[in-house]
Amino acid sequence: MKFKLERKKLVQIHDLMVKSRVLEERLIRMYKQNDGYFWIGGPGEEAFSVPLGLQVRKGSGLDHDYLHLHYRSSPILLAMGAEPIDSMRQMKNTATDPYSGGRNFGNHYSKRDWNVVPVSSTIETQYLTAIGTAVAQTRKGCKGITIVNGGDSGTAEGDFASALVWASRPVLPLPMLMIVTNNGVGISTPHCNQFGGDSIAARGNAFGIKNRVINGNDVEESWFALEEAIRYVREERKPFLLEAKVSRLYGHSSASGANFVPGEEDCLVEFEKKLDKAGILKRAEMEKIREEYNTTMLEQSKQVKTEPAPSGDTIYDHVYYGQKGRYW
Amino acid sequence: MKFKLERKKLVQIHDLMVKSRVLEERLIRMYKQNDGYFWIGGPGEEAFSVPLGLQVRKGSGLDHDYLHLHYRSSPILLAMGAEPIDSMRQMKNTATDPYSGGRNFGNHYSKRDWNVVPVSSTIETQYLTAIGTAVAQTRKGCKGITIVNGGDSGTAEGDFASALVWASRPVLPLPMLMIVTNNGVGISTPHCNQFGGDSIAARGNAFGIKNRVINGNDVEESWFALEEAIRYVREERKPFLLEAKVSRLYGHSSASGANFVPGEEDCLVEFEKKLDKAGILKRAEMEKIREEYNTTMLEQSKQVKTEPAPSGDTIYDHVYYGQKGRYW
Amino acid sequence: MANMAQAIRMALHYGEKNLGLEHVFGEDVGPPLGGVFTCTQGLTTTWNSPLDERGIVGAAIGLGFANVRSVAEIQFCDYIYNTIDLLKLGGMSTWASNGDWPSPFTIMTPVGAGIRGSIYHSHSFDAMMTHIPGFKIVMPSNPLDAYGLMLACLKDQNPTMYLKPKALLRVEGEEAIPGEPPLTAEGKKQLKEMIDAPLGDRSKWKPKWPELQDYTVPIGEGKIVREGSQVTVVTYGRHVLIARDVADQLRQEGISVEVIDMRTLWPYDWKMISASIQKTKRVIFVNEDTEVTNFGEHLLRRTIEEHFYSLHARPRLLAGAHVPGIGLADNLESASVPQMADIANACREIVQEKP
Amino acid sequence: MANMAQAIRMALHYGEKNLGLEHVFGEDVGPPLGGVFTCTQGLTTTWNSPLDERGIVGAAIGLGFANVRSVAEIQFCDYIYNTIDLLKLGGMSTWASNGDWPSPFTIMTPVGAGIRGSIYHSHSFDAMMTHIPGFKIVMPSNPLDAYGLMLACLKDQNPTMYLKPKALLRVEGEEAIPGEPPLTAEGKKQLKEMIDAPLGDRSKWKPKWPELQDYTVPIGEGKIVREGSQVTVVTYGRHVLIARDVADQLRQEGISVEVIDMRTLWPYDWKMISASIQKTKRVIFVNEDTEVTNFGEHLLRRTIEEHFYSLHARPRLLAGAHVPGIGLADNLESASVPQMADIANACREIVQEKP
Ligand SMILES: Cc1ncc(C[n+]2csc(CCOP(=O)(O)OP(=O)(O)O)c2C)c(N)n1
Ligand SMILES: Cc1ncc(C[n+]2csc(CCOP(=O)(O)OP(=O)(O)O)c2C)c(N)n1
Ligand SMILES: [Mg+2]
Ligand SMILES: [Mg+2]
Repeated sequence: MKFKLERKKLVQIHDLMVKSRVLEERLIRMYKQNDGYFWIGGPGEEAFSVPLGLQVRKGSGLDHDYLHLHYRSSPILLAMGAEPIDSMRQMKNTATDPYSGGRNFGNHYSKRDWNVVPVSSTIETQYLTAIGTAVAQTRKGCKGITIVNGGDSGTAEGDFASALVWASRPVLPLPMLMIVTNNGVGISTPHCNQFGGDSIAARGNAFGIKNRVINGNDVEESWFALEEAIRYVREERKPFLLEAKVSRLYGHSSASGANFVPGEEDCLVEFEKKLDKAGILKRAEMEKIREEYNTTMLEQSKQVKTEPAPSGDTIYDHVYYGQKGRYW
Repeated sequence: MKFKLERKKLVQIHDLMVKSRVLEERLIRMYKQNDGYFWIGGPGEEAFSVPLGLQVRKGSGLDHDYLHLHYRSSPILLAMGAEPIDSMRQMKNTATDPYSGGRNFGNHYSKRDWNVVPVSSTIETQYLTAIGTAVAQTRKGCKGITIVNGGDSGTAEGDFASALVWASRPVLPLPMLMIVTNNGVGISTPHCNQFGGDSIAARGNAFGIKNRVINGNDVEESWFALEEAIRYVREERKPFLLEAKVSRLYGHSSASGANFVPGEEDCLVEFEKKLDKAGILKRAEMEKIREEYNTTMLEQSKQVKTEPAPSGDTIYDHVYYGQKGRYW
Repeated sequence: MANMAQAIRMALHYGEKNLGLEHVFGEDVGPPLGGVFTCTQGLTTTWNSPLDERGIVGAAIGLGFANVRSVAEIQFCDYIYNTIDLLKLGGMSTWASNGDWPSPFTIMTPVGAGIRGSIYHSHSFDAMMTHIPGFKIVMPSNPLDAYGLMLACLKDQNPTMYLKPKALLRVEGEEAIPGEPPLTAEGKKQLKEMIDAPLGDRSKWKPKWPELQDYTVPIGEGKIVREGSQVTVVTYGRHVLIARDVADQLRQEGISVEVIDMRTLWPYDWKMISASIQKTKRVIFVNEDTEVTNFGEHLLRRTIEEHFYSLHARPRLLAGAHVPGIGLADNLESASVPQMADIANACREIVQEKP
Repeated sequence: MANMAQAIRMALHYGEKNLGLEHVFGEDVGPPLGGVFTCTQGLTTTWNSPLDERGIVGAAIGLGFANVRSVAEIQFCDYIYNTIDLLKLGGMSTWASNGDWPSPFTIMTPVGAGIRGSIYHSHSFDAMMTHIPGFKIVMPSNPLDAYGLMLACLKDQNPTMYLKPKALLRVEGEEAIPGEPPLTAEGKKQLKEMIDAPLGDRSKWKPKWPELQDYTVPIGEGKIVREGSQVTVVTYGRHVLIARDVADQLRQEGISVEVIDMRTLWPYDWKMISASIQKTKRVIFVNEDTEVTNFGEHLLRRTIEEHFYSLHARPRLLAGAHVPGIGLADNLESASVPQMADIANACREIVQEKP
């Protein structure tokens, strides 16, 4: 087989996929060592989400892309340049956690500088808040788009359909890339028992929304599908619905043990096989990358343990913007 | 043109359509004469809804059809045998109102003997409660089905999509006839501005739900489409989505004046033309039917005015089943 | 002489012109109707949303993230109950991001009974809404406050909930909105001709707006509507007018009633309420939401916390009966929400009560 | 020695066998998981619903109309807030039809903090739920009550809301559920082997149910958990255990605390609460929902209505801080919901307070 992407890009993607995987494994370890109360994350979605993160028009305000993400989006954030240690801070709920100051579970990002709106645990509500930034981006000449992702089971919530309705209104089509990462299951419930029809993407048809199903375990298929979808949304200022089949490599969350689940396709393994075969990267090089990340992140996790916990008297801070302390 | 239905059925349908129209016009008059605070109803939906009411398997319990209706369903109820005077009682909010005891707006039916669940003003929630009776009717050997109707704009609520998801689950398909009466507008908002795609019915496709769009202003088209759909649901125990294009002849409700709106197709006028042409009923006969209903219903409306209002000390009655008076 | 619907419309117009208001939307909010209560007629940024409250609130939150000013309407608060999770979400974004994201957006919705609205056009929303942290919540009782509170919302960096007492939307003001035509019959007619959409075809109609001025009612400030010395009645929305009438009536019986219009439900003007209670030693909280887990119970609890030992009589709550809805028939509605006579009687009773 | 999760499971089994329970459903309620807290393992009528709370509650209401017994689960009460309109609807059908339709269905959902659940696994639902008319609302504090209250719900003709204090689901009972193995280490092990699903492949596993007996805790009956004479603490759910420990601890300081476990939140046992207040003249209401427009404020208001002139000290409410969520870090959670020391201190204070 031959890659279409150039070597540099492939190496970059691989690096970020490893970084992202190592981070998740570190977070799981932290959980198991009682340095965190709960783990949930994105191992198994790297082949799709790293290419996504790299293609985001990153920045703040309407001319950049807004991201309404769910709780498996670490590869997106790392590809955008987030620091692994910050994820560990959130895992350990330290006061230094830049995403929530120790208030929220891990993998609940929030970064205003990059238009990453606060991740909420509530399944599918991100498809509704996405409507708002996308409406804002219908402003004339605006270059940014709105990107939203979520799981397959969550599309049973009416909110997913609401987004289809709002995105495709003839009087105001929205520049919105709607992503569904379909891992075939929601916690313990298989997708195939719960959904009639062939694909989730096909729901776009009745609304005239362009849509497509892809293998999200394949880096290049993901890259180019995203490129096409993002270009379409950015230029046509119309919605696109992209369903990516992905894996869930460590089960749902720490509630189900957070152990590696054999039998699922591992996109990183597959990608490394191909890189090796194509002579882009050697096994040893790849091992080394992983080793290095392992070492740094282990150090970082130790560092995080030394950082302060938020204090109880801060609970009222920021109920309102700029407000601190009890206000009533 | 030639009718396919036999004369007796046509005459019966016509009679019920007139009855239903006269009732709505009477209710509007009552509203305008201050014998009621609010009018909303179904004039313009008779050609579709009378055939529906006549084909319902009427009765109580699982082996009969459950009806989860919205506020334009008077033709369905009259076709099932409801008494016009009872609608006037609800309009006048008398204690004798059998549907709500003077609590609810007119055209908010509820009749347990006939499996007509309480109509709620909340748009689209009926598609959710319908899931429940349909799940109940998956019981082995059960003959009843669940029928739900609602307007076109209301399908923007996620609840409509929820019903599609639940009705088409591979592990438990539901015997549910989902009807959308599409009058092209919601209060003041045209359908065509708000919805991409060609039809509402097509949303069924992505779920593998059989679906069809029909002209609900045509009696026979409605009759046979309903016959087919009901048979399918009853025998296959699977969902069917039927979209009927209908008219809204007196505007949205009394809030928009409740005046006749010219320009919309009037199914009763069309049907009478055809009946006349086909020699099924003569103009004079049809006039007479209308006259008679006019006279009786005028009398009934006078009767209703003499009936008692509910008393203030009953407000707590029936918060719980069988409970009367303040209970806490 | 603007009525409250006109006042809200003018405030939104002021917002479009001066405060960067960019989207006013909701069911039937745009042309031709301009809202089921005409509050959004003639504006330039209005549009009709799909019939989907969850989408509406979600869109409002998202617009807030984008820092694009919006006012979203829920047609009746009776139909807001499918969005409570979203209101919680909207109220939490700044806090959950530890202060990173401001979240400016306004939701407005008509509330309350008093118009024979039956089960689904009579709900109150103050109880549930005050239980949801993160919003500022206002509710005007007259056109001038309606104008000033809307401007306050439009200037705030936080989610704001603007409750419109629907029974008051047609009630005219006694105080001038800065810039509106004179408060005369002539001025009233003039305003109507300027900004009320005509009957019939409106496609070519454009409003002529008066030269409106900035006027803000600061969030968090109540108003003493009647001064009195023997009992404090604390209320908001349409019951302000009723309580005021009660005060005027009881004055003739020699009973002196102080009436406080809270105007802001959260965060509320405890200083004003507390000072009044300290003065009168007797307090009645009035609202029309159902009485169990009711916002008036919160106010009463706080009263007990701070004034238990100095009260001269048992503090009271007058609120709606704990029933699933307001029945349509006159007797049912009257028996379900506090009436003028109920408030008057409670005042008479409490001033006579001796510990 | 069953824990509360097992007790609920056994009650549902009893319901399937004896009370016509036909559908137990919700997200991950059926095999293989049997609920995120294992409350529905091994039952015969369980199934996994789509991930759609609105569909779940709608289905429950519809099953009620069909008079087919069901228990629907919302996985965490944190995710019930998108269904408030439906709960209102479910609570109103009998009333809106003027008594025509009974509406028997049960919704169960885990509530409360105490497990470091962060923002979306720590919510309480008692405030909002008690504001919604038409339901009967229960909340057990121990396995036996959990069993008896579930049977009561399954026998009721009305919508019932069964709140599961999630922090107590693994706590074992001190009183035997009629039919369960002996309350010994041996019996505990036996029960586990009989009704807990094994790890690994469960596809062939079937539980062996003990011969369970009918046992109902009537809806509306509270329970005095500790008798005392100086102060009454009224609470429910996990704070019953905390309050009980406080009572035991303060007894040693010579303070006599009466603890009432409400068990039913609506319609509640006012007779018991009122009698206790009459006796102790001092009362503290404790719950962990946020404190503004809180159910404890209702109870306090009623206390004021009926006992204002006979109380010996200011009645108190201890509840959660009015913040958008429970922060994850230890300090944040502890500062957000009432802790044992808070209750103990409030008791100490109130018994010393002199009017
Ligand atoms: C509104 C809501 N309901 C329920 C939950 C509990 N929950 C968390 S994740 C999850 C399953 C999600 O499945 P899917 O959408 O397929 O995403 P995946 O986790 O598989 O990526 C559920 C039910 C929630 N977080 N929010
Ligand atoms: C949940 C909810 N939102 C809003 C309303 C107010 N409302 C009543 S009817 C209506 C329009 C309905 O349009 P459509 O679904 O097309 O039905 P139609 O009236 O045209 O038959 C609206 C917005 C409501 N009753 N319920
Ligand atoms: Mg999934
Ligand atoms: Mg319509």
